[in-house]
Amino acid sequence: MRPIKRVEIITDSIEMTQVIRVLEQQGISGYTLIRDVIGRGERGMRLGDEPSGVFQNSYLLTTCDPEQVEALVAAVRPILQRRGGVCLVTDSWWVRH
Amino acid sequence: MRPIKRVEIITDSIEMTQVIRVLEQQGISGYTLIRDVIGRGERGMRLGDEPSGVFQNSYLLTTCDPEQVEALVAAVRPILQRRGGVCLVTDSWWVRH
Amino acid sequence: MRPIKRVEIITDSIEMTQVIRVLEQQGISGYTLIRDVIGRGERGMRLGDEPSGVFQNSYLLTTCDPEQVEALVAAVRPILQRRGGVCLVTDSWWVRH
Amino acid sequence: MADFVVSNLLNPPILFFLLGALAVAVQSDLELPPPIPRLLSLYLLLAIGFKGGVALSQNANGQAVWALGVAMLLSALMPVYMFWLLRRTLDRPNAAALAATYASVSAVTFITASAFLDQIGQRHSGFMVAGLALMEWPAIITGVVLARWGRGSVEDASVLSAGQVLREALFNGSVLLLIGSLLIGLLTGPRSANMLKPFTEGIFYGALSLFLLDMGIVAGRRVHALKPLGFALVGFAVGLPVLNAGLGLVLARLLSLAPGDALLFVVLCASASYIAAPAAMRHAVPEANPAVYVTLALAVTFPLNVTVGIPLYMSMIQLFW
Amino acid sequence: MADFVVSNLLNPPILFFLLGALAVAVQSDLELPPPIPRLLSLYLLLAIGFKGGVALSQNANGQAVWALGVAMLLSALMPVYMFWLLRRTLDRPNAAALAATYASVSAVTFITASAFLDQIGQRHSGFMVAGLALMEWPAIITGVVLARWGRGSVEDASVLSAGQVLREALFNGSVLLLIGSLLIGLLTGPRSANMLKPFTEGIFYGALSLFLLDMGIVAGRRVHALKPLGFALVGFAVGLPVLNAGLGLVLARLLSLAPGDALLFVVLCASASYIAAPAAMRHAVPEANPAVYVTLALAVTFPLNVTVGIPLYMSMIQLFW
Amino acid sequence: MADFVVSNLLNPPILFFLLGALAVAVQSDLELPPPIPRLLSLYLLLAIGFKGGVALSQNANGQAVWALGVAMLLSALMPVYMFWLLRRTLDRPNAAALAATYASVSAVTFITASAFLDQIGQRHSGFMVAGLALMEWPAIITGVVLARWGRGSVEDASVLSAGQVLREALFNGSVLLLIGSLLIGLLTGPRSANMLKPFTEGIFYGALSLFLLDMGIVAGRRVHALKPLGFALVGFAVGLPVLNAGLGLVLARLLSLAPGDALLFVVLCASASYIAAPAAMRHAVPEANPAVYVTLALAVTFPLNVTVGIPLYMSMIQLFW
Ligand SMILES: Nc1ncnc2c1ncn2[C@@H]1O[C@H](COP(=O)(O)O)[C@@H](O)[C@H]1O
Ligand SMILES: Nc1ncnc2c1ncn2[C@@H]1O[C@H](COP(=O)(O)O)[C@@H](O)[C@H]1O
Ligand SMILES: Nc1ncnc2c1ncn2[C@@H]1O[C@H](COP(=O)(O)O)[C@@H](O)[C@H]1O
Ligand code: NA
Ligand code: NA
Ligand code: NA
Repeated sequence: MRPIKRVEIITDSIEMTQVIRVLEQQGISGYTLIRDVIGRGERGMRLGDEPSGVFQNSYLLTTCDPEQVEALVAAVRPILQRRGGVCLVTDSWWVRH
Repeated sequence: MRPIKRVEIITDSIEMTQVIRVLEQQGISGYTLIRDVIGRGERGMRLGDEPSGVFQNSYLLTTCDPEQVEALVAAVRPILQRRGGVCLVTDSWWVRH
Repeated sequence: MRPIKRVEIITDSIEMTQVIRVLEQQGISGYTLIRDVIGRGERGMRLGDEPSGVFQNSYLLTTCDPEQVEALVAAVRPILQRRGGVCLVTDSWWVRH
Repeated sequence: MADFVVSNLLNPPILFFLLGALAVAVQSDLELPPPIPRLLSLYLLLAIGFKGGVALSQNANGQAVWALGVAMLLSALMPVYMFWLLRRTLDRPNAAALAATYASVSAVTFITASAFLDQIGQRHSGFMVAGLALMEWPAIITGVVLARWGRGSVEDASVLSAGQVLREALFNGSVLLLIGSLLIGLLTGPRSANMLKPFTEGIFYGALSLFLLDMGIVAGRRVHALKPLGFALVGFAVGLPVLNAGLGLVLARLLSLAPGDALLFVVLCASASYIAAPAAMRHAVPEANPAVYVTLALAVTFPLNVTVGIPLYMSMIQLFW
Repeated sequence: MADFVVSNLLNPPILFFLLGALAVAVQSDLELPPPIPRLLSLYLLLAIGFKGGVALSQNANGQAVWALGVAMLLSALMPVYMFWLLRRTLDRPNAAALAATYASVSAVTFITASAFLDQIGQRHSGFMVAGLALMEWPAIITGVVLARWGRGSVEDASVLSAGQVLREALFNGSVLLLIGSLLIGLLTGPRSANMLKPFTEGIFYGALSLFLLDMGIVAGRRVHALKPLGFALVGFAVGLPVLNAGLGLVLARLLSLAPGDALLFVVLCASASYIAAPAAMRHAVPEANPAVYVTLALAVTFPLNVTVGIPLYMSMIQLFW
Repeated sequence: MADFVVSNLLNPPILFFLLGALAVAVQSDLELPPPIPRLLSLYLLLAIGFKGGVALSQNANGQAVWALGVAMLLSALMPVYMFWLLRRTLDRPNAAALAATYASVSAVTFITASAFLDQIGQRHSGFMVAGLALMEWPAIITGVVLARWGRGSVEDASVLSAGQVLREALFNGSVLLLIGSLLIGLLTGPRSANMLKPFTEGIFYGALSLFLLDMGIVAGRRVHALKPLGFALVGFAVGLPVLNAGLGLVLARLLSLAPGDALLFVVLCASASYIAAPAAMRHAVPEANPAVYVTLALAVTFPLNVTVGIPLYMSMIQLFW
């Protein structure tokens, strides 16, 4: 097992394309996406129940090397500042395979 | 990045309203909810495939300050004792934005 | 709260039955499963949008005692090697109830 | 009787139910992914409610009002004697929850019985749908009362108040949709019925078939969960519907219901709720174990009623009418 | 007028809308789980587009072309005066987004108006569906222009280029499906229409009822979000549709549209987009707050239009035609 | 031929397929969210199976039995020569998996061909649906045999046993639903068919259109995945169906099938499975790369067959019959 940073980002579904583009610019090409999660935060309830999809969140899970994390976070932060959402970073281990 | 406690709670979907009420009483207003997850635990398989929704689980992710965590856990525990489910607490970092 | 290992496994949906069998062999009987998550990894995009379900991922969350984790990881690794997917292990606390 | 069993079993919806059960038996991966079953179930409630309302708008009569009153009363009282029987094997909350489940009604059993009547060409009137709507919730309230009876006031914040229980029983999604659709059908009448006909009638049997396919899968998956429940409980799941059907038969005869309506009445008595009552019990009687009341209703009583119960009750009616 | 209100309110789809709102009011758990509403919305767009295309293939005429041209121009220009009005209360991006939302159109309001016309037996021609398709996106482009006007060039990578905005407006899923279905109907004509009839016409009102049930729930859930928006904005959400309807009435009269088509034209003007425009604004004008433009369109203007707006506009038409 | 291409392309389902592909090309966000496509696919299998069973219950004859026997044999043998051809470019597991995929059949291509026959007014009999059910799984078994041939016994717990492979092939959800629905139609006959008609026939073309819209999107998304596969493999994906169609033509002629049935037979030969076979191969031949067999079947062979293949095969039949 190798130490790794587990990064999760929750934000607007329509913003995820942009988030993924930023991740790819940071050299990250592995992630898992759960579409259509419900949430509440500073911008209020987001139930995703309304036909335009404007109030819909997605959840993204990715990993990066510990030394990469600063750059990654710096790249993602502006999106969250503009559009809202959260980013959590957790120490974790990657099962080498 | 600011140290934070990442709290995840998995329990009956119909219990989540109660869980969220308890969270709000603890001053927590941000969370993400994934409805309709499948699970297995002490109460057996919960496939959520049955029309009353009685065997359906939901997954909730929230965060709190390290000093808040004791109170939060104490508030959530009785629900889990009564109805089953799990609560995991993990050290994590919040990307300030 | 009791220290515990939080284990998450993301791989092909059709492989999950096998993964769960392996977990049960390790004496683990509690888990949560999110079916039909989107992902990207070494084997490319997996959108789950195609009728055979061959490109569909699932996400599994489970826990184990710290001393169990080596055995668990050893049991899961061959599946991931054969079929792809990831396994992350994180230190966490279990809310006793 | 044998005739009826055959016509019932040669009904596509029933065969799709069996196909679903077979799929589980051969470990096939056949399934209707969520939320498709929920969509089908909402559709069936809307369609049956609306059609019932339209029928009611055309021929409501004194006999109907009587029958509906009896049905409602029955739903409120049936839990009492079932509770008394079940207390021999179960503790208070479980006995109460199971009694409520069996005194409440199963919309899909009702719908399957209507399809059976159509199949054998037996008329039935729309007002029995109102019976479906009216028998669903009184049982729930009685069940909760039975569960709490004699229990001292508790300091538990999660216990529902009387008002909450009533709301739970009356405003459960499926009850509300059924009652709402019934009222909409009643208000708008036959003219609108024509506009909605291809939806509420045309595709009805197909949607029912698809839903029963899923119910077959769901029931099949729960068969193994019967074993830990023990022989006595499974016996109850077989015996109670028959007992309740007998009671229903007697009452239907006394009310002089026409044969088709009598069957629907009997089926309401015999069926066990698998949506509204379990959902309400989970909230209002959390100490009861859903593995008991859901599993018995879904994996024993429902299959029994739709395969042999309906034809059995019909042949009884033919005998005594 | 009162007559029209009653026929409209006795339309099952409208009653299901009210049932949805009621479900929220009584805190019922009734809901259509995702992605059912999305399926229904795609179905409705496909069906209305296809039927419109087939109708267009049969009777396209000069008047229709004129009306469609005016409709498109209107959609492009309406945001300007609404923007001017809204700037009194809102900042630039919010005023622009709200103006675009209200100048764009709501497919379901349009569909409900067609159902109302069918209900009262008033003919309407297929070409107005093309109006629906053509009025949806010009408003979006004008809205973005208004939002960016005078803003210096920015170094922000997330700002959409002009081409992206155009794509956003034209190739939004629902716009593309509507236009595509329209063209398919136009190309394949009445012969194919017969093959698709049970799908595009038979189950149409039923699917509309189910979708409006969901819209009732969605709108009901957002009522409490109106309070923080304040009196002035809610006033706009009531007043703008009426103002736009008035403009539509005058133009429909000048274009000598037949009463049924006139109603559809007026409804297009009066309705506010709740799919394409909000989605595009979220991308193209991220500074605007969706809680403003989505909530007002969904929780005020939509219910108003489908319940009293449509009959009101129709009685105006009866008065002046 | 040109006539047929036009009638086929003016078929709404095909145009919706192209609309889906266009949506991907213009980067629209149009999509049918999961599990809607799965619902549509289950519906199509149920409807086609049931209708086939009913037709079979009315006119099963000796010729049909012969044709079905040949079809089944063909499905079992076709992988062999394709495997031999593919081994030039691919390793053993990939060649076997691809051969099995192309020897198995695509239900939706079959359904599209039936819709085309209806469109041009050419009769076809119900027994070919049995062919669809019978050709789906033998290819899978042969494919697995080819993949494992000569491989020593392995200590790998994840390798399926012979029984598991058979189960995988026969009890795959879509195979089981198709066969089950066929048997239900066969058992219950024309009387029930009438009850289910609005479901199995009325909304059939509409549901097919919606499903093909999704298939257009899914196929379109995979076009870029063809490049890494290389010219030779894409050539196979074009050539194999034509080769198989030729073989099918000869056999259909020898069996003296009527033109409509001949087309369906040829289409079964020419089509590649995109549900059952890939799912089974993923389990049974995990060493094979699904990006090869799924992508070629979905993004090359399927679009080719439904757009130009079907009319091409039909004009061949007109030439030789
Ligand atoms: N503390 C939190 N824990 C988990 N999820 C959160 C938290 N705060 C916000 N979120 C998620 O992030 C989304 C956007 O947050 P916000 O921009 O603060 O409204 C919310 O809708 C939630 O899904
Ligand atoms: N060890 C575990 N790891 C992850 N999820 C669990 C675990 N144990 C239980 N769960 C989840 O919690 C739900 C309720 O657990 P229980 O009350 O133990 O039956 C289960 O259905 C699972 O979804
Ligand atoms: N770094 C990562 N973080 C999160 N999920 C991942 C990561 N890498 C791969 N995955 C998930 O695992 C699946 C299989 O990965 P792979 O076998 O590498 O293609 C992907 O489709 C993703 O859902
Ligand atoms: Na009952
Ligand atoms: Na408008
Ligand atoms: Na083939």
